[in-house]
Amino acid sequence: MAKSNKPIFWGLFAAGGTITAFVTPALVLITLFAAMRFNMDMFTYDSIHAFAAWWLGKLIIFGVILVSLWHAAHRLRVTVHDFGVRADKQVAIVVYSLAGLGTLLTLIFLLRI
Amino acid sequence: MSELQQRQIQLEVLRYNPETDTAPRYQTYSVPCLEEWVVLDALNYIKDHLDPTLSYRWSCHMAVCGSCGMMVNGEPKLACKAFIHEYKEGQIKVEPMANFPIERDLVTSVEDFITKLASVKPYLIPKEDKPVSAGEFKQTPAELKKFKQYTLCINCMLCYAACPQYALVPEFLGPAAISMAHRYNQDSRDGGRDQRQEVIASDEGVWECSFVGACSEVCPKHVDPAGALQQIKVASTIDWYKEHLMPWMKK
Amino acid sequence: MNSKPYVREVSKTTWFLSHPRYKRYMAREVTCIFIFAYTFLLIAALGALANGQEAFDAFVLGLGGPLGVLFNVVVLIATVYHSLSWFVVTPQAMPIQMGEEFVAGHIIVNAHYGAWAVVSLIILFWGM
Amino acid sequence: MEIIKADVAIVGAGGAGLRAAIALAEADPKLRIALISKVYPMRSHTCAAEGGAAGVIKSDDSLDLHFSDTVGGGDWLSDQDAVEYFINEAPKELTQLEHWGCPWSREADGSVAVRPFGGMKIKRTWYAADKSGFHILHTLFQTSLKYPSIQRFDEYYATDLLVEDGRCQGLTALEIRSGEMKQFQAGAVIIAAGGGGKMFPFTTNGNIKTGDGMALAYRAGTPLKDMEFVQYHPTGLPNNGILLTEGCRGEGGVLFNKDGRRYLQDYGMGPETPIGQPVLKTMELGPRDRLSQAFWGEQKKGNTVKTPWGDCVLLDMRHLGEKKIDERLPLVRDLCISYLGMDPVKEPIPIRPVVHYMMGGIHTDVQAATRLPGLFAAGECACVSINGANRLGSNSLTELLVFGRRAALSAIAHLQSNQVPSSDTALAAKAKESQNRIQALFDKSNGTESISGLRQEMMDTMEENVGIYRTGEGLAAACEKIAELRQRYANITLTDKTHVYNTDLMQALELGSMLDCAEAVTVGARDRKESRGAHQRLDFTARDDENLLKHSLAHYHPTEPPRIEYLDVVVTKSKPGVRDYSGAKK
Repeated sequence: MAKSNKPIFWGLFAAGGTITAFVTPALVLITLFAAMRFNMDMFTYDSIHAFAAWWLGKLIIFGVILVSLWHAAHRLRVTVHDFGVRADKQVAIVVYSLAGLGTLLTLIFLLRI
Repeated sequence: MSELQQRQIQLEVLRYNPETDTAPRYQTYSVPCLEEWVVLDALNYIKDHLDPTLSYRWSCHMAVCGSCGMMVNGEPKLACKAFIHEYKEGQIKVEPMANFPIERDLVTSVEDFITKLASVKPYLIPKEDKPVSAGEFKQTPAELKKFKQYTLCINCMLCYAACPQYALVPEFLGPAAISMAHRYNQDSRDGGRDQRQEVIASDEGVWECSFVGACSEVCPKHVDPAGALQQIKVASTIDWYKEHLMPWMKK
Repeated sequence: MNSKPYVREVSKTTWFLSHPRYKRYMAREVTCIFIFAYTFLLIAALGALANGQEAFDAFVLGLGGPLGVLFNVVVLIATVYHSLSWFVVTPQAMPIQMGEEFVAGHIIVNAHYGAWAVVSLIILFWGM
Repeated sequence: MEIIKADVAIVGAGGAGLRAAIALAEADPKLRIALISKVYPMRSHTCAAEGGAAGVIKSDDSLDLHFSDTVGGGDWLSDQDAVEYFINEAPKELTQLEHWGCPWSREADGSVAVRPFGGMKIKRTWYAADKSGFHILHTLFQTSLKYPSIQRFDEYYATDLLVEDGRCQGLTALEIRSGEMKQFQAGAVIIAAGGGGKMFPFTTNGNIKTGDGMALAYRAGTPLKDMEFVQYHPTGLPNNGILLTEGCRGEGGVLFNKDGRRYLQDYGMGPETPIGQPVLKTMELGPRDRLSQAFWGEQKKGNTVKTPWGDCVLLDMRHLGEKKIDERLPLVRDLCISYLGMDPVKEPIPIRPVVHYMMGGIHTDVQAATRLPGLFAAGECACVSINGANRLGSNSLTELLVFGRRAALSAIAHLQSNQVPSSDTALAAKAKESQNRIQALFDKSNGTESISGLRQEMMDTMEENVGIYRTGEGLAAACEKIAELRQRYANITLTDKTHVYNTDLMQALELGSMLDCAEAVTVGARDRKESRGAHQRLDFTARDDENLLKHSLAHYHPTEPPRIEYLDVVVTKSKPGVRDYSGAKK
């Protein structure tokens, strides 16, 4: 038996699980309020743009999205297995590619802001 | 102290004899149970009075030898700690431990677990050599407490019967074997973690675990194997990042 | 050899229906689908943000409507379930020993709930 | 029949068997060791021992004190040369176990902690909370996994020893999983198969404690020693006999009768000591035989508490407080709550004496050698004897280690004497005999006796006549009854004629072992016309050192009761004296 390489992904999964547990419900509340037009002053271009244009804001956004993606991707890989799909390698390629794509897009978008 | 209450219970037992059966079948026995009895007492009643051919393992009758693990109404239990008074219905279903091959009636095959337990080097690999004549290794109560709960495993294998990942991937080392490795890793006298990592940090080791947590829920001795596995994952991940991203940190 | 062990097959696709604790586990695991989807929503928002005010306003407008609201409500339920199920197991994964005794699990869990509330309030305050 | 060759075969994989196996593997990695047990090692009954293991380690203690406590506790029936060896080896063995990882409870400075036990002048019991035997067993089992030369044969039931040319050269054993008989050929055999408490109905012993190892040696012609000495543990749960460790009293628990009186003061163990301040070797810290006898006295006086499970006295631990009970006696609390529905933190626990341990067993010398060359024995199945007429609590766990290792060393010495094994055909013929004996059980279809029925009659007889106090009349009746049961045993019926995990067959064989042992117990007891330690006769109330400072040796006969021979006790430095457990001693 050899030591596994799973720690790469599991590390991101665990970090993502923790970060999403703390921040995602509140973020969803904000987008929910925005969707409900609960308060027209929130989720405005100016406020968000200001945050995203700030270097630390960029870093925070990138960090949150990065670990959320990889958390979800890794757990999805396990879940697909739990549902009986016995194609772990292929599933891993798909879900990690999705996460990679999301990461790349985030990077591009952030650099353009 | 009140008089002892008695109640007639229908015990539905899964039976299988490889010499006469092609597949397991249920057999129901009507047993006059005292309320203070455990399911094992009911099985012993059957064995002595109704059907001497029923086979099951048991010994201590005090939840420490780990022989009598079985499924009681679908839940992994020690038969000697499954109290009749907790089953309000008139019927109790008793089956051999899930996830293990049935050898005969309620007797399952133990070999897979024993092999896996042995593979994790579940013994002290001393950090330093010390002859017996030099006396004991010192260990403070706090150092003892750090690993103590993991020493309480009685190898009853109920955690394997509860673990769906073991059911789906039989190569998985499983809860009890890995938490026993953790027990030694956490022991202040031990220096064998690196040797054990080769086995427990493999794909068939902790990484097959998805933290269902069922093992810890069913453990009759309140060991927390699920916790041990997560702690190993955290430590192994830190190892990996140190090794690959900060190679200069390597010893 | 008379021995002929009988192996009971476990369904690879429906095993989790056999016990409530497995269902709770699967519910926890599928929250990742919603987190995945929601994160892509955030990425889309970021893309709109990068494309200027017009694009961003259009994005926010698109969020509205029953479908958008429904999506957010479902994701909210899933993420809250994720948070609860994540925090409740932290004492197992990260036990804290102080002196001889381990810190009681419920204290660690409650500390997480407290921190969660603070973080959530900060985010909401910032978002408002 | 498959033949398995080994240098040493060990029967029993509990504390003593595992310790022997490790000692062999460490002494010479080339030795082939066959470790044979009817259960997986961690199921062995060593796991149920709670209180701890005695060994001199603290500076206020001394080997001499351990010696005198043990010899006095055993009512001078212990062989003092054996005790001497035992107390010397004890600290080394317990330290060795610590080096193998045993989670002994600790003092604040990190040294091993000791607790008081009954009949001890000073605290010397090493403990791992109240699961000491469990931790010892698992430490040994797990350590044994290090040695590839230890080949385990789990769930093999030893049926007969192979004795040829006056030497033990192996054994036959039934693989329970397949029902197939195997022949083990070995240069030496060590029996470490535990006691036979299950011949009594009310016992702390597990289901597997059926005296198989004792019967194995006994039937092969080597005698059983001091079988009449059966220890009642004073504190068992009244409904199912679950043990509440002597540690309960060691930590300060006290015993009350129905009037709230600390009745032990009425049985020569007073004066009453203040609650919360136990005094060693006094009151509740008296030895087990005296405490159990005191219970009997209270019962006769009508001072016991009536419960649905019979007469009880009360064990009160409430003053220890929840914290101490949870730290030192967690299993005891769990057992009381689970099996009796009572919490020792909140209420006194009803208890009564329960059959716990057999001081007697296979006769061995101080080297753990039996009279049959090539056969060695250790642990509860053996009688060295260090325990004499009454074992002190926490000496037995240590005994497993000391004499388990000793048996291994003696076996090696025996191998080195390079005796030529008997011919294969001769041994195979012996093995065939054993196989035929088992086959006969399958072939017979007209048996009239039920296994569980005979077992019940045996248990009832033992309970009624061979209890804490015995009479000549009762013992004579018991001898007659057991002889009758042995005859009727020839007529038992196997309901189950299949081969895989045939537990009906196991029970039949175990019943045979128990009946053989029970007869040695009853005959030994009938013929010992004195009161000593755990053997108390209402018709011979005094100890008779003039005639009976002797071990009894029971010699097997297939159809007759055993012949009893007597052997002088080895006395080196402690002449028989008065056992004083009153506060007035010194």
